[in-house]
Amino acid sequence: MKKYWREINSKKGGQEDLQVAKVRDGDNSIFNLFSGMKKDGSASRRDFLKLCGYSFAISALASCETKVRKAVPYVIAPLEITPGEANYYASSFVNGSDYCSIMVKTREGRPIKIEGNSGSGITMGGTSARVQASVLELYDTNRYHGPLKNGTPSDWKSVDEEISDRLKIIMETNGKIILITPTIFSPSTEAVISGFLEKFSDAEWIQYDAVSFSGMLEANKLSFGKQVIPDYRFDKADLIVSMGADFLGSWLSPVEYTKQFSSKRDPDKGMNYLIQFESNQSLTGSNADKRIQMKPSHETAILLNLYKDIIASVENREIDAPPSPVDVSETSKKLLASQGKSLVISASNDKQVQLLVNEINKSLGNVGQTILFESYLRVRKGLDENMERLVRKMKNSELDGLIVWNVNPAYTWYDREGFIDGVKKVGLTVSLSCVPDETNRLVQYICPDHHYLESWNDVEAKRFKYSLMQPVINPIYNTRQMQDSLMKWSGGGVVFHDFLKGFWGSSFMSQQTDYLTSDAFFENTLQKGVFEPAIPKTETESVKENIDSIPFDAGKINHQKSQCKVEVVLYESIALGEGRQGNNPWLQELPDPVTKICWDNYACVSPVHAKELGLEDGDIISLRSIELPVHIQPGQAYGTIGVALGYGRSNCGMVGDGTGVDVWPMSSLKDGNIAYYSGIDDIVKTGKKYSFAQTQTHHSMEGRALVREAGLKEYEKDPVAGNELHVHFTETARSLYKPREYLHHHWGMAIDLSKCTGCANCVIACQAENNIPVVGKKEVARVHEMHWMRIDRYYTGSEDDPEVVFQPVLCQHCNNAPCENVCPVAATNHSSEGLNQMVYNRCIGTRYCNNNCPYKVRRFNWFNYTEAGTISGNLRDSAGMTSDLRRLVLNPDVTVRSQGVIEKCSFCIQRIQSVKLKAKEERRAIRDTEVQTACSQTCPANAITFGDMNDAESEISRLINSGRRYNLLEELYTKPAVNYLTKIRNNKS
Amino acid sequence: MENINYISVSFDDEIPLLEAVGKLKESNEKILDVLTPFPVHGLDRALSMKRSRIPLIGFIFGAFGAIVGFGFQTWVFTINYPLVFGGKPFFSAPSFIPITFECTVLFAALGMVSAMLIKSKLKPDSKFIPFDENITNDKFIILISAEDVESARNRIKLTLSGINIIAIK
Amino acid sequence: MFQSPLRIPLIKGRKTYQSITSDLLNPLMNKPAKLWYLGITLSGTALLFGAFMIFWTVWQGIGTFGENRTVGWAWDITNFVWWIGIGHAGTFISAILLLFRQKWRTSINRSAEAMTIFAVICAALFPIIHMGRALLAFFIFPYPNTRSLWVNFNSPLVWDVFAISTYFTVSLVFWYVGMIPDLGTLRDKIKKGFKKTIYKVLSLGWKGSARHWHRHEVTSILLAALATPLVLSVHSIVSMDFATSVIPGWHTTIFPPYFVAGAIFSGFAMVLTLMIITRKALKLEEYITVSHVENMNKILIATGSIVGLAYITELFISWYSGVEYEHFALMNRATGPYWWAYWIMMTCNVISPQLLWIKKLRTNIIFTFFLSIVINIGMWFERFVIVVTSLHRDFLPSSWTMYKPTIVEVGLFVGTLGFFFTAFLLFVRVFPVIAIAEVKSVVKTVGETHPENL
Amino acid sequence: MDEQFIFRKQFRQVLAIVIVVGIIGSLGAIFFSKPGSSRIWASILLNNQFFLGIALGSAFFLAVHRIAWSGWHTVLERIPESMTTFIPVAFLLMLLVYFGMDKIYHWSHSSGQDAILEGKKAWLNIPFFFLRLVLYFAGWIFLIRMMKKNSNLLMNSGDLKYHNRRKLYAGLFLVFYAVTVSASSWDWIMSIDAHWYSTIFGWYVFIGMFVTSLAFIILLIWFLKRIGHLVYIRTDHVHDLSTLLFAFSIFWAYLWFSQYLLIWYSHIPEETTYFLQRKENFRIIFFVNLGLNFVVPFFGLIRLKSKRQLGVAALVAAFVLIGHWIDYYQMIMPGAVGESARIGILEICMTISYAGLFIYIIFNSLASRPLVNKNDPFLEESLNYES
Repeated sequence: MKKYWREINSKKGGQEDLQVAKVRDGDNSIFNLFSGMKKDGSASRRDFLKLCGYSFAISALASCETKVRKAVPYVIAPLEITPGEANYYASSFVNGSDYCSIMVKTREGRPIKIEGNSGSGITMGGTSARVQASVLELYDTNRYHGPLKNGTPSDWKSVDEEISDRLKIIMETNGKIILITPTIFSPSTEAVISGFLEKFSDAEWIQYDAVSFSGMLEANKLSFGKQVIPDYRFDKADLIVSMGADFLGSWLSPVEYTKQFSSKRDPDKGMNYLIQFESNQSLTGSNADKRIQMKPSHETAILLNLYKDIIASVENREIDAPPSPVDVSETSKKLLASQGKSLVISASNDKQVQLLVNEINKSLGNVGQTILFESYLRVRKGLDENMERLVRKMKNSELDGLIVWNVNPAYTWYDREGFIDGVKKVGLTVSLSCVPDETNRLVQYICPDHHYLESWNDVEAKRFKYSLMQPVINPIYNTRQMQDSLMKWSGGGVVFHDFLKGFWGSSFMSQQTDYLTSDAFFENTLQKGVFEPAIPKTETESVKENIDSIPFDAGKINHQKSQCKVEVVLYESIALGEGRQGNNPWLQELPDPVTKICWDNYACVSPVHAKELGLEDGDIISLRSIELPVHIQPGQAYGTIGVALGYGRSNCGMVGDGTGVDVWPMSSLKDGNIAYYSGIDDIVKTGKKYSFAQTQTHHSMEGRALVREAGLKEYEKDPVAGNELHVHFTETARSLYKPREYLHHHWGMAIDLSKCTGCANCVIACQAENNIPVVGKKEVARVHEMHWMRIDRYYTGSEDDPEVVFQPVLCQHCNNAPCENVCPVAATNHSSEGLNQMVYNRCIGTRYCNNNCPYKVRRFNWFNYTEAGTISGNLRDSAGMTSDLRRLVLNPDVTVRSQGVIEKCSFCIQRIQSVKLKAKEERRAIRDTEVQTACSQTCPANAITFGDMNDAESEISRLINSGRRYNLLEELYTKPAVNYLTKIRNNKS
Repeated sequence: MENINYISVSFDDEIPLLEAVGKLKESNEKILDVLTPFPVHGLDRALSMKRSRIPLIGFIFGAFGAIVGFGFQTWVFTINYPLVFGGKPFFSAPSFIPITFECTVLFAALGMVSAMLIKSKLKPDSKFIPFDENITNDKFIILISAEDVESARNRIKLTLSGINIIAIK
Repeated sequence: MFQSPLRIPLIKGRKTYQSITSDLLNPLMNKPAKLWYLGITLSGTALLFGAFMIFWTVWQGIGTFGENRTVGWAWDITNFVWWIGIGHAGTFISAILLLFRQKWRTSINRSAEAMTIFAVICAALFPIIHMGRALLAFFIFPYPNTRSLWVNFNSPLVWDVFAISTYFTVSLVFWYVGMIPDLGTLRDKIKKGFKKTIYKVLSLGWKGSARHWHRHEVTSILLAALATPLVLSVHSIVSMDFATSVIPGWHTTIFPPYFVAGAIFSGFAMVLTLMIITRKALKLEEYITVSHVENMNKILIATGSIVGLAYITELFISWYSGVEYEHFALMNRATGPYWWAYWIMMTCNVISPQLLWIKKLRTNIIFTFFLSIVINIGMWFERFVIVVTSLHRDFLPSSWTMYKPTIVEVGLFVGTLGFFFTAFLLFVRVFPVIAIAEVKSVVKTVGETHPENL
Repeated sequence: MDEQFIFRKQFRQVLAIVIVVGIIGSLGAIFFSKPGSSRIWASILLNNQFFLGIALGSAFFLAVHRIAWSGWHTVLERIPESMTTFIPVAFLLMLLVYFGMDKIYHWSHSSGQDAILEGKKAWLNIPFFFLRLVLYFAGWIFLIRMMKKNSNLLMNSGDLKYHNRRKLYAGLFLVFYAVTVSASSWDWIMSIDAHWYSTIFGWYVFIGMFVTSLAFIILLIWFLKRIGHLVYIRTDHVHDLSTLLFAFSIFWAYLWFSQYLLIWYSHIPEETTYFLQRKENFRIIFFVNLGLNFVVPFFGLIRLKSKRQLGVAALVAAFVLIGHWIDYYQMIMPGAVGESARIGILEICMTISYAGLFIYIIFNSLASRPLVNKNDPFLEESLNYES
């Protein structure tokens, strides 16, 4: 059971007792691990390896401790902190519209790792790569260190005075103030803002989403009478038709959707069917059972045809439709077959498209089944027309004050010149953002917000699903919460923390009955992180009443196709999204799940198209005078070019500035909403060449049985379908000598390839957990990347319409590990629990083990990436990861590896050991799934299972006895502890 | 050699030398030593030299090396610090063979060479004065023990008459 | 000893023991020629360049190499195996030819052994320098330490440590023991001075006693008998660095004997390269004759053909095995992105030595010199092909990648070449390049016109 | 120098009896103990391979000595030369295997289910198998015949051009043999375990052949000397032969170990299956093989004295011969016969009759010419040879 913690600084007597009582004597120290020590205190030799591992950990710990003091002075040692033990605090991740309920792991007062909060009804313990990486941003040296006035450091007092004065003047002269924020889905913040708006009665508040859903919001208002984004229930849909929506990767609430989607990808419990229409080869498209390529401008026509087929069948009514660019008959047939159990979604920001989608869903009876409104999604509320109006006003000098928080229109708005011009005409410009960006460059005052890990807040990402955000560290810099700033300027006397508590007391207390006092309610919610009361009856009925009364005329839909030959399709990359986290080296170095390129964006061109144009990988082309390198992407729709947004930042910090190309100017306003595609007539070859940092350059399995797959039909007939080789090998392979027995635990892992979506969350989780260095673009290009866990992606089938498979590969912890045999200095050997161990301080770096590893999962420290090298002055840290501050993110339980040693996945041995210690302390056996590796814990698809293979009752034992189980390269008889379950594709419905 | 009376007979080729040795042996002269610039084929037989026991020393050292090599590895892997490598048994004998072999050769080689140097009393000696500087060039010398140098010289001259001698001293 | 009339004399000219001594000591007694200074300048420069690259590698890390996640060894181990291969000819000539009583070896064994020792030093550098933490290279020795941790005796790299240090020691001892009588000659030839003292110490008081010669001969022949399997074992163990792995293209059982043949092949090529220069520069044409060259060329044909046979065996069995990885690995060698390396190897090692079947060519010094360099190149590529093309595309296509060397790797290689030639140039100034006593002992049987043999 | 071996009638009769007894014993064993046909055919293959190996090894012995300008061996070269005369007979006996193909080689009757065997079809099919077999023998017989013919011509005429021609054929033979010895061993032995492969296999078999022929030469010299022939073969020659036997027994062990170590180490099932079968079901044979072929010659011949004593050398040679028969046994039987393989009356009797035939043919050939080639340019050197 995890310990759910309250905030650090509150020291009310007695409250600490709520936390699990801890024994503070030696019993609880890590030294207890050396229980093998003899009575007289002399260590037996077998303790050596333990000792070297832990002596490193201890020294890392000690060195970090001094640094921590800078941030959290232990004048009086806080009771809840035991050096060497982690504390977990429930909180919430919010960045723009990204939301996740999380547990923050802290060590000695430093947040070092984010885990998902399994208590959350939304994200259910899952996280995304962006969430995992967000902890690093806390320690970003490029964050604002304090308030700035015209670019020069100032102090809060004078800044506050000046801004208050000027606001007062504006108010007195009836000037106009505008506050721009991203969509705010925090009830208390909404209250703070309305307080602010009340105070400055002429002030206006605009919520601006860089990747806008305003088309959908408007359409929903018309179709459902509610201008909200509904609660999509992928776990209730047997058939999903997605029009370009990358809902497993970046669309709306990917963590939640991945959880729901993968819960329907278990071949033993029935599988859903996903049809994806799209232009780019997205993560979701790569997981689709059927993927149909389309140009974005064809979407309307395709939907009209679908609608026509459905209406014809459901209502017996004929409507006109243009000829369909692709064959939709199968899709409509399937949709009609699963009425009320299907879900049609579209990523388009075109109101007309969304109207059509809504009508289709309505006709199929999906509304109320897979599309719900009682707990609608609150993370996107921005309407593009508001922003458009604002910019017009600014340009006309109608604005006197502009306050921005956490939005970056100077980078993301389609008419950025207009916005920049406009800002210059505004009298008072204030930014409350925490990190530098292109917009902040333009403003007079910067009053930096805390990082979310330093902040108080509450969240209501979905209606009636509340969660709390709490600081887990004292502010590192001289920053102040945005809410405090607003309250200060509007003259309120309270600090936001108190406001929040009061707000919860008054607003939500009544929705629960468990706690009698509002304090107890708040404290307990804080521990759990979430508060999800029952939804009032009145809410559930409201939509159904009025949907049928809304008229719809398909004839009015404009289905004009684009006349341009080529359409550029902008998308959010898995790692960077709209680019908010551009200064995060972990995310920059995360290979894109599909293209496997990191540190860049690029123009994805379909293979046929590339051949026609004579383009090769790495050729630089010019699209409307934006120069981009070409990446030939199998599965890219012919005639489309996919480019990721969020790159080419110019003011976000040393890591993000100048990586990739800024393509936001390619977005445009169409029918009042932003369109994320645009037709172009000409692709200009520049003749220049570019080389990518790509971690996988060969994309075919070469006919090798690496990822084994079968259709659901075949699987249901024979559970070993597609896995016949495994049967053959287990029957024939025998050992030349007595196989080693593992008497106590035998740790193992199972990876379900049917569930894995390839989202790469585990890669970052592993990086964060295990102190894996960032090596920078140049080094990745030299094939020196360090990730312990990688996701192999192979294409099968034709190049133009490939099927995609993902296979997470980490150290396989082979019982007969070829790497162990060849290490000359015994630096890698096998533990009695089946782990392939790596002793860093014994390693001399011959790389023999890596050569002899058939899986190539070992990583070598080619340079001094971590400051732990033996020679000074040779550090290669292109991303500033070794600055004193950034090093606070290091996990003290994991050795920082020095130059010249091999490293690799350890099955998170530090976690295993700590669970063992705990179980020993409590005199009990380890429970199944109690030990979780970083990857298994974080997987939003629940594709990774970790456990003790010796425990017959464990989940892992169940999985390895399944007919789908096989080992990678089992013909080598390495006998890995990592097992894969065959990928079952749904070829049934 | 200072205490022993001897006669030296020198030659400029090994054929008369061998002949002379044969004759001297026949006439029961006591040959102290024969000094040659290169190993003369058949000289050891002519001098009825006993075959050196260096091969035996080599064998003993080699056997010792083999036991040490194999034994040490076995001790380390099974008793002193057993570790699991690649699922192989602790006593992974085939793996021990290469090092055992190398130890055998190393011990045998060093043993034999040391034995040779010790037995021949060859050692670094900056004060060494050779018997004749041309022995290492083109001169062959027989040293014969003689109680009475003068009479022996004549006797030997007689014995070796007809053989191409450079000098008798 | 009786010699068949068919045999061609191996030592030309009218030689007496006296003239042999003076001929062979000539290079040591005179001032070096201009060419020698030019040579030592060139090789010394290369050596310094290499030394800087060593420093750079240790300082900056192995990232200065072009190696990567997938290709963990490349030029470093290629060079290692190449050098250790070259280091095999010396002992082969001294030991195996001694056992087979090939008298022609006496003219070349001394310098070939010297070459062996220098080559082994060059070779031994690479396993150390290729380590990520070269400063901790001593971990590889099983010495008692406070952690009571030994080494992994399963690892072929540990075998390598034993094999190479044994080989180096035994070669050095063999070389030195063989040289003691000649050091005696030098001691007696040099009239006075510091040099004389040095040779006095080094010659261990050698006096040429029949009993000493007997022991010396017995020891030499037994050392030869020991060194013969040692030669085999060293390159076999080096081959096991690869063959014990599971990597297709590395793991193949023919590797031990095939590497030994390859080593002798490359070693002889290097001996030829050096001897052809040496005989010219030191005017030893009468001692190192065309017959020597021809004999060595015959060994080149033999070993080259064995190597060729091994290549073909590997290729055939990779197909025959029916294992897709094996099959792919060999096809990838011949037709993959490194096809050129494979075909350079094939041309230089298998096809070009076949020209030596022609007597005219194998007795042509210029051609032989040229060919010996071709073979040296070919054998370097053989190791490159084995190391790199097997690794760069192994089991999981996701990890496939390419390898490109950097200036640092090239520099290290050039540096060892520099060391090798510097050492050899110094050697010819300090020690007799031909075993004087041994030549004297065979001059009557294999010499052309010894006065006694007329 | 015109010493002639006379193949006396008693010898002929004794050998004939040996052959007949062997045949009768084999037939008896077949009828009474019903050993299963794969055991019979495998025994035939085993003996074919064993005696052919001795003959081929002696051809190699001759060729390599000639091409290396060796002088010492000339006095004894008639012995290996007559041993090669068995090869045509071996050819006929090898053709017999056709009738037992399906009993020995399971690839010859695979049903097409086995993907790996299907992949090898291009090589492992019956017509091509016999085409290769004929090619190997044709090459061997032709080249050996030419060597022998030129030897005879040299003896009769004393013209050195025959010596040179003999050398040329020796070179050609070596090239041809190098390729075919590997290929034939893959065909005849390795393909029994049709899934298994080892690149060193051909060389391993080849060294086995060479060692057996050395052993047989020593035994023949011992025998001929005992009946008063070959007085000019002295201790020095014996010493060299024993040294070769000693050295190549070690070399054989080296190849054995290379193969075993690499397979044991990498531990890949498709390779280890070979040794698994041998270590589990043929445990004694597995170790006896090593003992007879490595331990006995190593310790038996390590001393200089024992190398120079023909009696000791002959004793060791006899053990080595048995050892290599067992080596072939463990190569062939586990795959061809399986667990039911054993060394029974059948195997022993069959080997006896083969041995009788082999010796009969050798003696016949030996008797046809003088025991020494008096015109050999190296004869004088050989007679004066000192080791």
